Amino acid sequence: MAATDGEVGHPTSIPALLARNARVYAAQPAWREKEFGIWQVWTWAEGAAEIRAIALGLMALGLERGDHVAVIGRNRPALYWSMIAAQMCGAVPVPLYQDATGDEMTYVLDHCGARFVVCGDQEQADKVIEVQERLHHIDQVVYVDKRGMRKYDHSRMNALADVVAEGKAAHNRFDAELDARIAELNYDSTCVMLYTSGTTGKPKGVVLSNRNIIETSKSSAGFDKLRAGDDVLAYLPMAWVGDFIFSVGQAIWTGFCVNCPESAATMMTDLREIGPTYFFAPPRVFEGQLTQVMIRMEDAGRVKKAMFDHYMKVARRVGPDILDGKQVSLGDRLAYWIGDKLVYGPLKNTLGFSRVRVGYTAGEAIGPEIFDFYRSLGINLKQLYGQTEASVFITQQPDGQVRSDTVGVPSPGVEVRIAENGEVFYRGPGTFVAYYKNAESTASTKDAEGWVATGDAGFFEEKTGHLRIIDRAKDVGKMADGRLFAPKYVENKLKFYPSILEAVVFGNGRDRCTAFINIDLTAVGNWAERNNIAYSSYQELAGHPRVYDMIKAHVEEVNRSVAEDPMLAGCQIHRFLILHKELDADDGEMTRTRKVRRKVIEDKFADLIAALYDGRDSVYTETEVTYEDGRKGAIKATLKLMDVAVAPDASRRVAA
Amino acid sequence: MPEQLLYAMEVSLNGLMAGIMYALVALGFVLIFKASGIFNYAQGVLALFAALTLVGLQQGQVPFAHVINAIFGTDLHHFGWQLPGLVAIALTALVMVGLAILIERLILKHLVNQAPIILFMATIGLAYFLEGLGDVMWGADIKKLDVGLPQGISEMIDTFTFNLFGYGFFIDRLDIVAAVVATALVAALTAFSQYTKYGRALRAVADDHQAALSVGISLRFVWVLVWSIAGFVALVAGIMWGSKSGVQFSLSLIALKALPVLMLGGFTSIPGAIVGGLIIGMGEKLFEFFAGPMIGGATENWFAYVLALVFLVFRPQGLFGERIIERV
Amino acid sequence: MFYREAGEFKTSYVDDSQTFPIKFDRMRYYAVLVIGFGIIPFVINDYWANAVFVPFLIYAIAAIGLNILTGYCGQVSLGTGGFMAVGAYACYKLMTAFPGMPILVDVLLAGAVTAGVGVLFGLPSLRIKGFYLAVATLAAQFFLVWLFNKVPWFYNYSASGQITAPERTMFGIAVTGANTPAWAKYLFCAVVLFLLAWLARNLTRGTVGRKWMAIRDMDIAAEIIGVNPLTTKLSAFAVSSFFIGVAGALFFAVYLGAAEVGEAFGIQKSFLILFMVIIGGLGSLFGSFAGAAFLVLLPVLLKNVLVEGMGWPTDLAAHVELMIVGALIIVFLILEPHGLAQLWRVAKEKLRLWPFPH
Amino acid sequence: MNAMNSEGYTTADGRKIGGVMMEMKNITLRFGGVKAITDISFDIREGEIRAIIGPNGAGKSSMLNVISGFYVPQEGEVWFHGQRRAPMKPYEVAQQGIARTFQNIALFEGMSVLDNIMTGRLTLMKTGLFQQAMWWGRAQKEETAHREKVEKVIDFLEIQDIRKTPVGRLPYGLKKRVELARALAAEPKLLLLDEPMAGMNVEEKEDMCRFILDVNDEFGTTIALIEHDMGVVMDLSDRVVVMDYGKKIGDGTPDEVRNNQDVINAYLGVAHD
Repeated sequence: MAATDGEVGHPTSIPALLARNARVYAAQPAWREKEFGIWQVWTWAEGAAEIRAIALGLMALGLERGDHVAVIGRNRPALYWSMIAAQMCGAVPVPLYQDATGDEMTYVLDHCGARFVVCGDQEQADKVIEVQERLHHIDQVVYVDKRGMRKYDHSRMNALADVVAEGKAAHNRFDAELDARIAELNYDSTCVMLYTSGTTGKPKGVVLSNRNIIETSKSSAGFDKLRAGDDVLAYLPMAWVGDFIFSVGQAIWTGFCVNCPESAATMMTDLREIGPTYFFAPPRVFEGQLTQVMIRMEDAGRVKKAMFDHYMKVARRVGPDILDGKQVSLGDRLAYWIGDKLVYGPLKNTLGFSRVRVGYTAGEAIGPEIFDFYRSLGINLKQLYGQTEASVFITQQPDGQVRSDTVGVPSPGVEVRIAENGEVFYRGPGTFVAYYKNAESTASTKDAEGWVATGDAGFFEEKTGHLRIIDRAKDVGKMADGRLFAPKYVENKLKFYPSILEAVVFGNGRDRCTAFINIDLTAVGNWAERNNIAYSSYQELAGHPRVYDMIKAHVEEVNRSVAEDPMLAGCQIHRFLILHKELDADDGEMTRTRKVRRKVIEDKFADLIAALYDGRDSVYTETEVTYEDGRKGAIKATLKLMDVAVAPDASRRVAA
Repeated sequence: MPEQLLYAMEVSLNGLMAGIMYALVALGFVLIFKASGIFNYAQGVLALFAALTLVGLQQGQVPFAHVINAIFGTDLHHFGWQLPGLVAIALTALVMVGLAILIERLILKHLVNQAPIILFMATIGLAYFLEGLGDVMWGADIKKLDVGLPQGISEMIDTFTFNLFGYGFFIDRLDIVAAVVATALVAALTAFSQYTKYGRALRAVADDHQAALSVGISLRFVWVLVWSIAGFVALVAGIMWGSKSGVQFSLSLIALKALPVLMLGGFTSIPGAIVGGLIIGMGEKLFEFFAGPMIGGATENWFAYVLALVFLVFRPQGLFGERIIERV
Repeated sequence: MFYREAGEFKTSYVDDSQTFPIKFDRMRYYAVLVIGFGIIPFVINDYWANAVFVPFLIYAIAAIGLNILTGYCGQVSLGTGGFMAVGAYACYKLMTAFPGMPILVDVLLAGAVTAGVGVLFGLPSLRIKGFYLAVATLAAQFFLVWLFNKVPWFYNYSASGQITAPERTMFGIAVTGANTPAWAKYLFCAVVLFLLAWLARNLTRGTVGRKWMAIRDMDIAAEIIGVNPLTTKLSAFAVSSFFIGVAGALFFAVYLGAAEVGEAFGIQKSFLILFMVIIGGLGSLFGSFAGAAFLVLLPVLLKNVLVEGMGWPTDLAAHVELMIVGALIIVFLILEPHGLAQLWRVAKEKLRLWPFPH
Repeated sequence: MNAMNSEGYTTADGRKIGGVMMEMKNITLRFGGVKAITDISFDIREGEIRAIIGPNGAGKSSMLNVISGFYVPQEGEVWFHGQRRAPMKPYEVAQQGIARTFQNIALFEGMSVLDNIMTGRLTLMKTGLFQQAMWWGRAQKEETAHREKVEKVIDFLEIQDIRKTPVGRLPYGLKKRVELARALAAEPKLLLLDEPMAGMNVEEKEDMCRFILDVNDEFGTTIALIEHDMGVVMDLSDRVVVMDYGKKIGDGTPDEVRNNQDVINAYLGVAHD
């Protein structure tokens, strides 16, 4: 029997927590959205009222227990409210990626059998209506932004505002029923269903219970001492588990405020205005910002540039230690203090990080330079390791023990073990209930004792007890001579160079490793400008001999560092080529969260891979691409292939 | 014949003379305005500066004597030579041309395509600068200017009118000369702008800068040209007023008096400037003559402006100015 | 460099449209107020009051006035001196006619009278534009000066033709007349300036200000979108003249004590104020302050350097000053038509973007 | 076209068009000796999009200026909402609820985008000089109230990110959009657009088209526009007036006009720039 409030000592469902906040934090800001030029604010009390109204409205539209309510759109309070309102009605909210293509959306809507869809604006509504022609179980569409919707057939479609109005009007009819449904919710009733953009195959619907979300939020909030009054910026896809934990779970547990930007275009200004105290971003965001900083500083006057460089050196030397409260000489502290007045402070301010108390990055490994840059400014940026099935948190880094190459210690309440083959297993209160309508993959992922296979390979460092992730377990293979093959490990090292956007390493079952490289147009473009290298297209730039030389240098450095680790020394890259197109989710080469789909790439570029191994020094290829508007086309190119020096292999010498 | 009328006739004659002087200064404005759309507030100061320079050269003063003395404690004042009037005038004319070139180089060139009002204010700045410069170069004391123009009452007219009406008109010979010179100058300038190549260029520029440029007329040259001419006109005006009432700051105020003339005549019309000048000249003298005594006199200070103001309200573009058609 | 704006977000239009939206600026503003009202009055002496502060405060008022007309509404006026004279004489007549009336009321009424006169001379602005109007305003300048010169009623038939401010007190302290303490002069003007600056800000930030600026930027378009040119221009003339009138009243009653219209309020005064507005920055209240400060301090500075420092004769120094002022006007118009205010704005932007160049 | 009667008609895409809002009766306009417009009559109906087209110098802009009261025709009558319009000043016309944009942008360069759009509401703002001077209280309330309305327009035209930018710094296309915003802010009954797409690139044109249609759709605003781009006109408008040399040579639905012989002749050899 499911635990109730009494037994765990706190509310056991999101709606219950909401009710608590409406009492305890009644007048404190709960949601803010930049709209019409100012930040519209809703206190917990106001928000709760809105949400209840929505719930009543949805019931008036006939939302039943167990129905699935798909939610599509950019981060907006109204959409978060709709999710909670759906829970109140005993239904299951299913947030979707707003940039999903028609097919992807069709699949998910079909799989979860959504009866209601709440969408942000006309653009989303159009997609849904298109899907509706094929899927007949969608019987109500609700939209937030009325813009351009007047002409639509409204027989099975409503504006959220109207739904709310109707709900308020009809509250006498539904109050009792609604309260009953809220009361039914317990620790084990479903809180949300999130679709994993599986790196392979179709997305799976991960069912998360109130227990999962609340327990995780509780422990992780405690871990970082999050509190009411903190501010978080909600700008990551609502369909991503992280956003749900930060913007719903933790927010509602601790009562801090969720801020939604006005539009994608104004995201950076909005970030700066809000100045969040708790901030999450995937490595690429930090990377992008760092690149921006460096580019903008390029045009600074000589004196200023010199000052900047000098104090950044100081920061790199002592910043992280000061942040970790380690011993730092008085002189250094003074220098850092001055630097803070002249550079770090203003810089953090312009980036919008002045107030960040806790910052997290995850999803991908982050480059040491990038990571240290932010920490040296005095921003408490940390790493965590997690996945949807765990309601995010598996391991995370405690304050004062932060490093760029580990992902920290097991999160409170989570057990982690490493299997013989190096795969990481975990179990804990956050562990998901099941995959929706997919018993066998549930079984294959989660065993009887509740251990879940992450699919990642890694190991605990003896001295620190921190977990280090090498790669996807299934990608960790054996090379022809039986040595360990961990492509991701090498790829990450490569991607740490700003000029390299993506890298794909091959070598499983082969005698040596080779790689595809994707250059970063912004970074390399600027580099080209500074070295006045003319280019007319991405393709031309990618093929430029001097670009090749630069990349070659990077690859050789990586080889050296890889060689240091005897376990992985076999993964040094002997040969590489620079791809003529960016790997793209629209072409299915990456997931929406921008993880490379190895399988797809291996098939699609088989000819190139072959070329990497048959010693040719150039190869002609044609590739199909999908444009933003969905049309398909083909690009032709002749790519150079380049050999790289490899460092002497430690393990070999041992063997010899 | 009633006395009043005779006085009135004398007054209006004097008025005409003064009016011609106004017209002379106004002419400088019109030229520059036509060619560059600049309303040159500094015109009057140009006259002052010209007069100062003329005196200075003629009497062989040491330029910047005061400053030099102030800095090095020396006691320079004169080189000790005297130049004949015409030579001095010629030299001064050259100085004015040089000044015109400098103004184009240092100011106008940098203010092309600026709003007229900005240029107007720039010329106010220029006026201040030149006034200061003039004083610093030649000293601020009131100077007597004599390039041998006839002075004093004209007996001829006096006796003539006496025989005619039994009352002798008092007309200053200088005024007569001024009138003659001014008339000649006006005629010359009109001829210049009508019949010479540069004159046409000047008008072309006035009508349409772009077009003028496209037919290969150098805007900068035209500007230097008009400013030189304006400088020369200023010189003449300076001589007249200077010889009349001495070279002093008040001379620069005749410029202000020329403004209402322009508003009457229209900023773009040479004949307008002349007619306007005459109207103002006569008008203010007559008004003073009739109304002055009743309301405390010295009405010349403002009559011209109020007249122009009232006039403008009814005909904003002036007597001869082109009509302004507003477009969206 | 000093700005820390992250986390400063606006949740209401009132906050968003406040005068100093950035906290740092607000702080600086309060600091200025504290110094201006809390410290200077206690340390000020006669020299500083008469040479620098009082003229600065009064000219600032006049400059704001002219800036409203010229900088915001785009109507150039060369009649400032004349309007200041109106203020001065109106104030004088009021002070002498109603000895019992509080001086502050005298001053404000003087402003009101001037506003009336301003409207009168503003009427032609409907028909004539640009420097036609500028020249027309000269009519006001000369006529008014002449008027106060020639009509004895204005100077109460005093033999000298001068007007002399009788002593008037506020809270028992003399603010006009011979034995006025320096700090009282300063504080009185400072308070008036503060109030008027506040009014000016209110007017320029809202409906009225937008009408003015619309007329300034493109009068035809303005009329077509519904701005009544007559009332708009006249309101600008009225408000502007009110400010200038108050400035004139203070200039006479508090600063000079006795005045002769010709030299106190001649055409030169008109240009002085105009220059303050240009150098300070057209269409900027801050500019009015900056310009006034600049042109008040410049002569003091030159005097100290040239006369005291290098022992030049005073008149020579004065002429050099003319040259410098003239040159400065031109330089500003060429390099920075928006004056000191713009320079300030640019500097501020740089500081906000620090360490980035742009 | 469906039966035209005083009750109006229904357009191809099913929009209801109301009765006559504005009627021009035998308008003739002269500049000195030159006739810009000769005896032209046509009407504009509630909620429709009416286009005036014609070769360069056909007198289109003059006609728009007559409607907006900037030019007063020597002959003919202008009827608005069933009343003959006495000769009045342009700003009075604006107060009657007629807003417009200009062929060569007429924004107030010295102000921010926001202030420019706020000027659009000047006709609706009522506080007097003294309340303004006091600010606190009515003036501030009014300011806020109108700011809210303006922000809706900003949101509608998707120019949030340039809200505080001085218009001087904006690219051409955006300026056009800001000008439209300013006109919209006035909540006009009749909106006049003088070549809204002149000098725009393709996608800017597409955006502008979308906005014009949305305006008509969302607010039911009646729109009269001049445009060179025939394609655009035909897509946008419900009815088209064709002018040539100051005379009206055609009037009707796009199709009717397209097949009108005079129109074809007039446009022969005329580049539709």
